[in-house]
Amino acid sequence: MAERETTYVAAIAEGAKAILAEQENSFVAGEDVAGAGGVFGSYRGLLDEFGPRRVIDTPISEEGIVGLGVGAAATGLRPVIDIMFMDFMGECMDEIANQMAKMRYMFGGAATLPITVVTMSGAGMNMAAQHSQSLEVWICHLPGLKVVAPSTPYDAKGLLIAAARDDNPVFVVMNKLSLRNRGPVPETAYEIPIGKANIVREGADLTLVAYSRMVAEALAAADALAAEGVEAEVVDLRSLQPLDTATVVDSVRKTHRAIVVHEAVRFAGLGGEIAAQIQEFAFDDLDAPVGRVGAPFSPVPFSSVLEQAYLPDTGKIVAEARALLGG
Amino acid sequence: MAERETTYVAAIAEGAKAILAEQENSFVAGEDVAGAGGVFGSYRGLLDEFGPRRVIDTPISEEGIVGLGVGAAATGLRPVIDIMFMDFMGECMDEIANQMAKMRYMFGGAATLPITVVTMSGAGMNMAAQHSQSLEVWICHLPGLKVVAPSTPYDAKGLLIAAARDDNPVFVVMNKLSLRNRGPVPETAYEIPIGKANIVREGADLTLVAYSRMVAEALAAADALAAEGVEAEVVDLRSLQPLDTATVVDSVRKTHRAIVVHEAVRFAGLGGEIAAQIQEFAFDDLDAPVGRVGAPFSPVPFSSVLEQAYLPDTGKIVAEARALLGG
Amino acid sequence: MEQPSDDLLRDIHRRMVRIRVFETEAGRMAEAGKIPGALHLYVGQEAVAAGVMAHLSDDDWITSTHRGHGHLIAKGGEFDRMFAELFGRATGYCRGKGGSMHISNMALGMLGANGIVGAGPPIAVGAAFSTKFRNTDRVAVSFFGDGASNEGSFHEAANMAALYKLPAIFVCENNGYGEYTAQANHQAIVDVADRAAGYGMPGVVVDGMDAVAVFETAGAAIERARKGEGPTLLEAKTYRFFDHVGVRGMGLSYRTDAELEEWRKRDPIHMFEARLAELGVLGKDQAAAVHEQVLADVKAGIEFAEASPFPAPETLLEDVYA
Amino acid sequence: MEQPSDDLLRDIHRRMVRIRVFETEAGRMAEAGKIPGALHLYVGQEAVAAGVMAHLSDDDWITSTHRGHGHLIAKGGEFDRMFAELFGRATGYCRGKGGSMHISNMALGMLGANGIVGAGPPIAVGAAFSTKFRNTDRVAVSFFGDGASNEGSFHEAANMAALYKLPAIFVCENNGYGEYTAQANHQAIVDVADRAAGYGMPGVVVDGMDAVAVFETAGAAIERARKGEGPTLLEAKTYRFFDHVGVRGMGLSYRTDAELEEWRKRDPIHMFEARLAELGVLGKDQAAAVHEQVLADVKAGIEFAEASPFPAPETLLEDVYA
Ligand SMILES: Cc1ncc(C[n+]2csc(CCOP(=O)(O)OP(=O)(O)O)c2C)c(N)n1
Ligand SMILES: Cc1ncc(C[n+]2csc(CCOP(=O)(O)OP(=O)(O)O)c2C)c(N)n1
Ligand SMILES: [Mg+2]
Ligand SMILES: [Mg+2]
Repeated sequence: MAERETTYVAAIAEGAKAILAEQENSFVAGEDVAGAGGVFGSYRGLLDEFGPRRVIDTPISEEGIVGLGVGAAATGLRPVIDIMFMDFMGECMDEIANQMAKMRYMFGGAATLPITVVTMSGAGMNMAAQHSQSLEVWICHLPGLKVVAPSTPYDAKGLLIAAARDDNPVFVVMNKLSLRNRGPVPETAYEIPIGKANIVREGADLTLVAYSRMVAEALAAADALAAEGVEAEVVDLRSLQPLDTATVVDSVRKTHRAIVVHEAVRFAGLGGEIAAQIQEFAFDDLDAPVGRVGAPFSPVPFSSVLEQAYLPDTGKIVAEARALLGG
Repeated sequence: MAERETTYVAAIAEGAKAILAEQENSFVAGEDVAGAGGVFGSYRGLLDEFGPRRVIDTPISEEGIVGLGVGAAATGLRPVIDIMFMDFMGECMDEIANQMAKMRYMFGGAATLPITVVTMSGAGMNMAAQHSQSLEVWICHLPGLKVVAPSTPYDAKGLLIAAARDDNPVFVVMNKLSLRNRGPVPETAYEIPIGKANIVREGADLTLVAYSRMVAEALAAADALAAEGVEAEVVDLRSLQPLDTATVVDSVRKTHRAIVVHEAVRFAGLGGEIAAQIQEFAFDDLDAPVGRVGAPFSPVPFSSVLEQAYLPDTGKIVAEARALLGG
Repeated sequence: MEQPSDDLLRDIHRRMVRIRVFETEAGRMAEAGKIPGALHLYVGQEAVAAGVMAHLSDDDWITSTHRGHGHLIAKGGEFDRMFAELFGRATGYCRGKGGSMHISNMALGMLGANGIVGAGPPIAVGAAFSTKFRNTDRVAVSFFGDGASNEGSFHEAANMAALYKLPAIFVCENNGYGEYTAQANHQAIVDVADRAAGYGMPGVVVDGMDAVAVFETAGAAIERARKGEGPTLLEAKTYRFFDHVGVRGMGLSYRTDAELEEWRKRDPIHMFEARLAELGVLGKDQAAAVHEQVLADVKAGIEFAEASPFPAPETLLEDVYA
Repeated sequence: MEQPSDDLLRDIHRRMVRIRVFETEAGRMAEAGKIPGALHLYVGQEAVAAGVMAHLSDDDWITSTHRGHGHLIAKGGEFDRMFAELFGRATGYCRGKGGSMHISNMALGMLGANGIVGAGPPIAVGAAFSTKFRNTDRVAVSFFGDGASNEGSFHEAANMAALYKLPAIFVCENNGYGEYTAQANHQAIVDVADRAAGYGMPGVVVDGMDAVAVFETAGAAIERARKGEGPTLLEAKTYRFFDHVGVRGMGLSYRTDAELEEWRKRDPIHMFEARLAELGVLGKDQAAAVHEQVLADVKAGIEFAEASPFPAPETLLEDVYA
């Protein structure tokens, strides 16, 4: 029997539905998540199925929304909070960084915050500088939070469910350019463990470490490189915090070369951390410096010509790989 | 003649005074900067000297304050905006990340934002999780901003003046535990160039790359290592964005070993970027992986015992150096 | 209070028509796939921008919203460079870097459309601070929506403007919805203007479909500001005739056809034209001529845009720093 | 409205004295170098915490501020574990990790002091949402200062509470200053309660030095909330007798001695004790006995704290994740 397929966005909705079905203390809150089903369609149908007690439209008040999630979680509920675009974290970083991430610690372990935050990252849709960012490094740097970034419909659903079952604050960073991608998605409420990377292609010559939409670009780059006789292994991190250092390092010990790829701005992005860890733990195994592919140091431009020049892609990964291998 | 000395906090006040004196379109605004002269004393005496038109107490409204700075800068003034504790950036990250950093770019170069933001980072004063952070990686990751972090009274004044003379948004990240440190500070309105690191100690065996208060810890570590026969070179970055990669890499090419030190949480901190760059540009010169010393993955604890265990310090740098050298 | 002269009435009319035609054609262009990204159109709300902007010069500042074309046009924006920006061309006001959500023109005193709901008011406060600091009588007007009035940034900005008695005017364009959420589902009040008292400034409600009413109430607020008497919160009740984004939007049914029809009966341009005809200021034919002339300008603007080059990829890293 | 019984009056008195004595001794301990970090004392404002908390059980939630000891004590906090926390000991409520600015007790329904001005109201809204979601009649009370009322977070929280008709009570403790800035220099209004209308909730001003007045107005607001009628903004006019931080603070002269003296004449405990004596509810000697007993408890708390171990360094990385 052919595997069942859905889109990335439908997988999110299925995950959200599974959460609401299995956890009676859970609810979804955010801007236009109820009546509209989410501006991306991530919550379509949930209001009809679960009613306005469980699926809640909020005012445009990101700090209030996240604060509501923090207060509700601390007092026994399991909120799923939607922040429409990751760029809007600027409006609620205090509740994220100083409350959500730290409350448990500041209270000496007395508070538990089973909160899931769903948000959308990434460029490629001409949404310009304030609707296209990949700001995951802000949250990966904050002890107390977990961060996952699904690359496929399968992972979107499974990581979302895992996030909601986790008793900690977990950010599920979705990718808006992936929303219509199709892939196999079981109907069951399955879970993808947080903290485990996924080797999506094996290879002996080079390790490409990527996450979110860049996994597809890395896979395409691996195809292109294979045509040149280079076998790249592709590691989909899935989880950014905690990071599965062991899987990455084991791969590099085998391949002796690594390139970290993310869509976020390269400078001070998570790639720096990953590259630093690779050279720390696999120093003697490396035949070349760890390469990095990320966005250049500018805001995301509007015009397609510029946006395409801005975005990391297959071509840039291949070029970096050639430089590394030729070097 | 003995060099004139002042404290770090007095040097900040001198810098602010020099700015107000030389730039008639400049003003200082923030919470309790006028009547109280700043809760750390950074602006003491300025209200009396320049009056309430130039030195302005604001409500407790960080987003409003930064927004005021953005709007004032775009329309021809040169604001110096005080964000009392760096931790409070959570309240105004939108105006920082989405407005201040991007306005010029989004407008195709038509807007110029000569704005200086002064803030205080760092732990060590039992101020607990929400008043002790070093969150510079948030802003270093944002194209459009510059970031400097003075380690001495001399640098505090000189970098502040340079920031205010720069036509871009510049964050001057001060350190609260350094406020009473004394050091030579000329009376003149001098400028320390943004983007240039400072080699504060020469050595042939190891490069310690640090900034802000950690420079003093690195220097103390270099002393301790010298007693063991290891000559460490200490690079004070001064400027985090832009980063003086050339100075760092040149040093490592000479010493063949490097440790990056910052007080910020190690994971996904700026140290990852710096380590990644070092191995990228000095791969063949490295005799050991680039080491990193930073805070562990927890919020800053209150109790002294825990806070001291938390903080990166001389001992931890020496230990990392020994591991690197012994390895 | 200043009574609008006949010329001024015709000027306001022209501004409204310029917005209407530009937006209608922009919507078409988007549907034809020629404008990428998100396009938030201003059709239905023209009387607000036109009535306010008729009081302002290039030296007065405004901040805008994601729905910003109307504000820029009313402030003097040229069609050619605006379309060029929407089309992502190098000749656009932002060299193709901003697009619809960041369209702006500093020389016209337009501090940008803004993709962040609620980001404008604090920036307007900064601009108002600036004009006061320099001892001019210039003002700053911040446009924002009913939805935006629930952002903390509005609160902080309003409080600061009142505290410092800044020459700022907060114009809330209450079109009844924040995206797909009706006002009753995002706030428990009917009049956003009721918030003014909490900051110590006057709050005024005006019919946002009536250009003259907007002109007059805005005039009073702006005069107050110019005299150094501080800010005003002006709420204009209005409606957007198109969907939240684009013309037809996502096809959600969150507003009834009946409601839309009710509001369309109060089309600000139709009502204004009827009034101008009655007053003998602008006859039917004259009004039609304005529409025609503006349409020709819009078409010329589109042609300019289409003939313009895309930005060179090398310009990607320009304009990040001064 | 509920009239406080004699027992309740004595209970309120006791809560106030517990706060006063705890804070006074905490101030001493800080000056003696035994409490590190920033200590924001509640002396002068006792009637507010006591009057409100007399209505609450452990199942009702509160959020607090940087000036949080008073709230925790009034909610049932024990001196020993509170002092232990301030002293940074492992036996503290937060195992030494929180200190004064994060002191908290979930079992007592106290969601923490907070180092971030304005962070509490949104969290209280979440707690109120939670009690409503679970269909209980429990409420959430958010304490915050006049200064905090200018944070956008307050605005967003107030709007959401009114919109959802949540059982939340916003208690603004207006002590006339945000740090060293007088109210007149941080907002252009006199009564923060005036902001309530802008959210669609009642706003009430009460004399925050009068414990019975606080008890009564808070009672009405809490009853309203328990009945599902939504939130209230309650502004208590009060004063802090110590400096912003610590007892003597930074030695800045931002308040006049005369002003302080005026307020000290209205010391909430003195006034309340005079009234209780008059009513025959609590005589002078009985009141003195309460003070004495509480002082003994405070001393025992300090002893407990001083005898307690510091946290083991190995606990540093505990409590980050569940
Ligand atoms: C901070 C932020 N939150 C959410 C959004 C998504 N968003 C864009 S427009 C909009 C609705 C705005 O409503 P309103 O302020 O009433 O303006 P209108 O669209 O009605 O003109 C929303 C929620 C955003 N752009 N920025
Ligand atoms: C977000 C934030 N901004 C600024 C501060 C610094 N700060 C601590 S207390 C305080 C004053 C608070 O005033 P108010 O809310 O009136 O409370 P009070 O101290 O009078 O009890 C300020 C500005 C902070 N802790 N958090
Ligand atoms: Mg609206
Ligand atoms: Mg106060």
